[in-house]
Amino acid sequence: MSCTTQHVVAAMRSAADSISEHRDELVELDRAIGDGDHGENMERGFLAVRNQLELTAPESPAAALKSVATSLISSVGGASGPLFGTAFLRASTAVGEAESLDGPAVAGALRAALDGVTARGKAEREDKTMVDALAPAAEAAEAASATGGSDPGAVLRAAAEAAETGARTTVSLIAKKGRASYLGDRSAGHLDPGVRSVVLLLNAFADVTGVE
Amino acid sequence: MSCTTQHVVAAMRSAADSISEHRDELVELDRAIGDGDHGENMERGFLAVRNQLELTAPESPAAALKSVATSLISSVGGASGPLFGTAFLRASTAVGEAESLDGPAVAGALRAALDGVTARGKAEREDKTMVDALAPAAEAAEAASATGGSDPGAVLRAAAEAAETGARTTVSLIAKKGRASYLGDRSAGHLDPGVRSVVLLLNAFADVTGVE
Amino acid sequence: VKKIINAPADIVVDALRGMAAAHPEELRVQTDPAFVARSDAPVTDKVAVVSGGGSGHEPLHVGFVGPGMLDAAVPGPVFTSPTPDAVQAAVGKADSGAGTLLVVKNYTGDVLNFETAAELVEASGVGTRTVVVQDDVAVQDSTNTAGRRGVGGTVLLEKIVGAAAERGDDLATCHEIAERVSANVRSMGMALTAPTVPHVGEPSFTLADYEMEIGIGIHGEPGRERVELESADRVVRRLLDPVLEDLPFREGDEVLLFTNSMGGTPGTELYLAHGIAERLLADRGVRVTRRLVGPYITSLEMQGMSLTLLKLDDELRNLWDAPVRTPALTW
Amino acid sequence: VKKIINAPADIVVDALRGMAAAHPEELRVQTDPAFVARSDAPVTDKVAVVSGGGSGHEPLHVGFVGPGMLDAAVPGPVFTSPTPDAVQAAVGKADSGAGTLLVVKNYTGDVLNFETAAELVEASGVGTRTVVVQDDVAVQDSTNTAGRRGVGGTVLLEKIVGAAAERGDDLATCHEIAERVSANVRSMGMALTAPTVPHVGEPSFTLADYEMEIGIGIHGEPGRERVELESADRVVRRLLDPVLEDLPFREGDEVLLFTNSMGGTPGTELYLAHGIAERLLADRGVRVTRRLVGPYITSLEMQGMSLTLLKLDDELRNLWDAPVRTPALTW
Ligand SMILES: Nc1ncnc2c1ncn2[C@@H]1O[C@H](COP(=O)(O)OP(=O)(O)O)[C@@H](O)[C@H]1O
Ligand SMILES: Nc1ncnc2c1ncn2[C@@H]1O[C@H](COP(=O)(O)OP(=O)(O)O)[C@@H](O)[C@H]1O
Ligand SMILES: [Mg+2]
Ligand SMILES: [Mg+2]
Ligand SMILES: [Mg+2]
Ligand SMILES: [Mg+2]
Repeated sequence: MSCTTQHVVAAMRSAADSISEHRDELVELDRAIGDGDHGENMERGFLAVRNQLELTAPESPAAALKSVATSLISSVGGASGPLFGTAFLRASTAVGEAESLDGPAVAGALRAALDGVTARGKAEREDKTMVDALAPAAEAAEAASATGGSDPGAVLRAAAEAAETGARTTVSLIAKKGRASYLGDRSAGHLDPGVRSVVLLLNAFADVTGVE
Repeated sequence: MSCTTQHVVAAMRSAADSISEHRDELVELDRAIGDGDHGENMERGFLAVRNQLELTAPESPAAALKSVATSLISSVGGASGPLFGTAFLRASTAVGEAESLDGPAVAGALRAALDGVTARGKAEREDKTMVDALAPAAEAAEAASATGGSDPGAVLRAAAEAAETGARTTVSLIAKKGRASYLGDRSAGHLDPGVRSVVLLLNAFADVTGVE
Repeated sequence: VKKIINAPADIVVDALRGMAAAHPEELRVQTDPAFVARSDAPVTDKVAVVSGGGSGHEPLHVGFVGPGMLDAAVPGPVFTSPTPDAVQAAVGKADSGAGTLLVVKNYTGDVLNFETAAELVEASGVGTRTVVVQDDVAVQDSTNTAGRRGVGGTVLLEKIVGAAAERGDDLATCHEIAERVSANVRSMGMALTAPTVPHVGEPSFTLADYEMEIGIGIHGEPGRERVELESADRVVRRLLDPVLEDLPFREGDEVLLFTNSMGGTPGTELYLAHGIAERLLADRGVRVTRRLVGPYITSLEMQGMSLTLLKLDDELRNLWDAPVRTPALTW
Repeated sequence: VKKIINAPADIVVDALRGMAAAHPEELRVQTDPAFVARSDAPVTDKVAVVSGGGSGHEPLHVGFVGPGMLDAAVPGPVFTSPTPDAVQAAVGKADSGAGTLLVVKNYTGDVLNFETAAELVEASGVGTRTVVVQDDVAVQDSTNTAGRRGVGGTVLLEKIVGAAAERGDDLATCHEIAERVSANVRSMGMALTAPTVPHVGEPSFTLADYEMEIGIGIHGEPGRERVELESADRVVRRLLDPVLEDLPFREGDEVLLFTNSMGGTPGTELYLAHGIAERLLADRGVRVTRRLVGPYITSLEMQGMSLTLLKLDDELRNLWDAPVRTPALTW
């Protein structure tokens, strides 16, 4: 399988659909331990992503990822906007000039995305943030591509599954970053909204890249 | 039976007790078609009445009634303060120098009270105000004292009963005066709070004057 | 009851103490009987403008005491007109010998208590005039009701006549100006939720999630009708159209538009509604030259709004623009 | 949902239109990207003071735009930090060449978006400094959280540094003054009811009739603890004591006391609470020389209050006293 510019664009459209479908769920998660806007923010952001990708058909995976980044940065706002924006921006840089992304390239993009998020947001694992899905995802992607997997679809699938597992572990955590951290131990027992978004995105990417 | 200064003072104490007992009922009646303060206003007022009567032991029925009037005027506020205040003030003037009130004197006092209320408030019968209890009361008092009833207790009893009957007729009325009139036909189906106060007062007076 | 209070019976005195502490140089606060006066009252040779009414509508009236507006304000218990002795005390502090204009909102209690107060005050040698504010168009039939309520127009009247007094107009002139404002101002309000009176402990009426009350007053009584929630566009029209038709305000008229929060409605919604009203007025060729937006005459925590239109002329506009320095309005 | 709005997605733009209509001479309002600037911006040779954040806290920040306070304010969607491009546009309108001070409330989103905006703006040749407001003492552990929230202190800081900029202080000095305010201001808030975010449609959290939330922020998130309703005397102590202990404020200190309504709490309750706070401070020998009482940094229709104390020195007091002319604060 390959992951060309078209696949990246299709993955983003699929992500936008998934985010919209789950908008209310994301709002509700954020209402419990935040301020209730995460679903609204992400839906607005991915609507902008979809529109911009149609308007200016990107000519490479890097261009597509950069388009996603700038759309998110200028439309999401809140904490998730800059963080997801940086994630896609770093991913864009990491994939360089490649016209098609293989397994290692995808793993490299996820690692770069994670590095961007932790560089800006300073969160560590178990702080109960999107890092708790993104870090396992990056690691699983690297492991999958190392063990001879140059199939981007398989790497993304491994990443998505690791993200799901990571997300579930956050439920019992006490938040140490982000708005939920103001709640102290009252944040325990709830799924972090940003973590859920990462899972939705990775699943959408994996679904699209998994088919030819 | 007689109605001396002591009886008047006792009647006012009894009225104060009754108003306090029925404070919540008066508040609730006023909440439905007004602003919810009538019970609070009357309780505050009759507390002041009681205190003032103890402080300055009046020397005549007129003095006692005047004390009640000034206490109410300076502590009740709202619409009911000036109106009940004027009622007692006019009653005070009407009973003159008498040291003991007979039936006709009581009837005269009620008539004067009514005249004061209608002069200031300009309400007529069936406007759904205290007048709808006070007017029948005055008429019944006059009828009772005319037919050879110089017994103040009997006259007050007749007045109280007529007030009760008059009060019941207000339930279906649409208010044309007072705060309830802003509601238009939505005021129908509710008992007017001021009318209820008149009934409580007259009943208290009748109870006290009915015993020796 | 969900309020930041101690004993309900002490609310007014407790709040007055807070006002006194917050404005120690500007206000003279008395608690028994209760009134708030400008610290420099009586102001020599100036007509005193005095108002009052039940508490619960803050900043009306106590928040409007100061140069350019009220010389004194008399707060009764929550939603209850103050008694004549309190008004008399306030006038005693405020009157300089030039006479006192009493601004009275048209409610039976306010009218009767201020009437008696005026008699007492006149008997003691102070000249008075009274203006009764009755700008609420929600009460349509004046003959078979207690008459139109005094609502948002009260704020505008107090500012304008306060400026007239401040510039030295005599009592008759101040009264004339007050009557002119009263004759040219109209209002209408609506509510999303009812207030809760502290000593009552429950809401004054109950609206479902999908309902709103049109034609409310400021004392928590129900309005003229209960209807389903509508968009802001429609809500504003429900308030503006009756106001426009009543005076009537005509194309080419110059107006002050006052968009008021009933207490619990946030600034975003208020400005949003104000914008709609401005657009509708522009559509009708009614020229808005002055505005006031905010919570100025409230009903405890009621969520809702009211619109007030005052037809302006040059003099009224200038009086509106004149300096004012009070807790709630300063420019 | 019980609000006076049209479509939830249009709230900010609709409210901005209303602000533009209400203050046509004083403000320049842009809707895409959204920001509000003083109509005379950029002001020659003056440092520009620019802030912003999610909507829903009005009048913060858009209501504080004008001479003596903010040159521009950037409103994001309700409770959502604005994006860097909007901040950049606002700075573009406000900066005169003398540099721009960005006032940022300490929330992850606000910090990150303004950080990016500062980079963009610097890259285009505008000198910037950033001050982060983090006055909320409810968040006790800075290490294991996103840090202390920027709440009531933001209002005081914007006024004071706005005055410094207005009198001609350069960027470094303005920044210094801002940091001094930030270092000397502390706040704490509580809520009786939660707000309802328009696009969510239900309250952000639910309190029973007998419960209150202590240590809330301004975005409708739950606080540190939920306790039974108490008297105002006790509520004020729950807010004041942690604030006093934190700086700490000591006997003999001079302070500005800011008693803030979270949006839905009426004036009577606010002044009542303010009076209690003044009395408690007097008991402790802390001298209150300046006050601010009202709804200045809100959370939609939330019923509740916050207390803010700023330790004053002569310079800060003078800057507080300096003239200001904005929709929400004028003197
Ligand atoms: N410092 C951080 N590092 C990584 N992720 C973070 C950080 N702070 C917040 N987040 C993520 O952002 C999400 C909240 O996003 P959102 O609700 O859109 O923004 P806001 O908190 O400003 O309202 C959280 O669920 C969390 O996953
Ligand atoms: N014009 C009037 N004439 C006679 N009684 C009146 C008039 N207006 C009001 N009332 C009486 O006053 C009562 C309300 O009193 P209260 O609630 O204490 O005052 P307010 O209406 O000012 O809140 C009504 O129930 C009615 O009986
Ligand atoms: Mg959020
Ligand atoms: Mg009443
Ligand atoms: Mg009343
Ligand atoms: Mg947010």
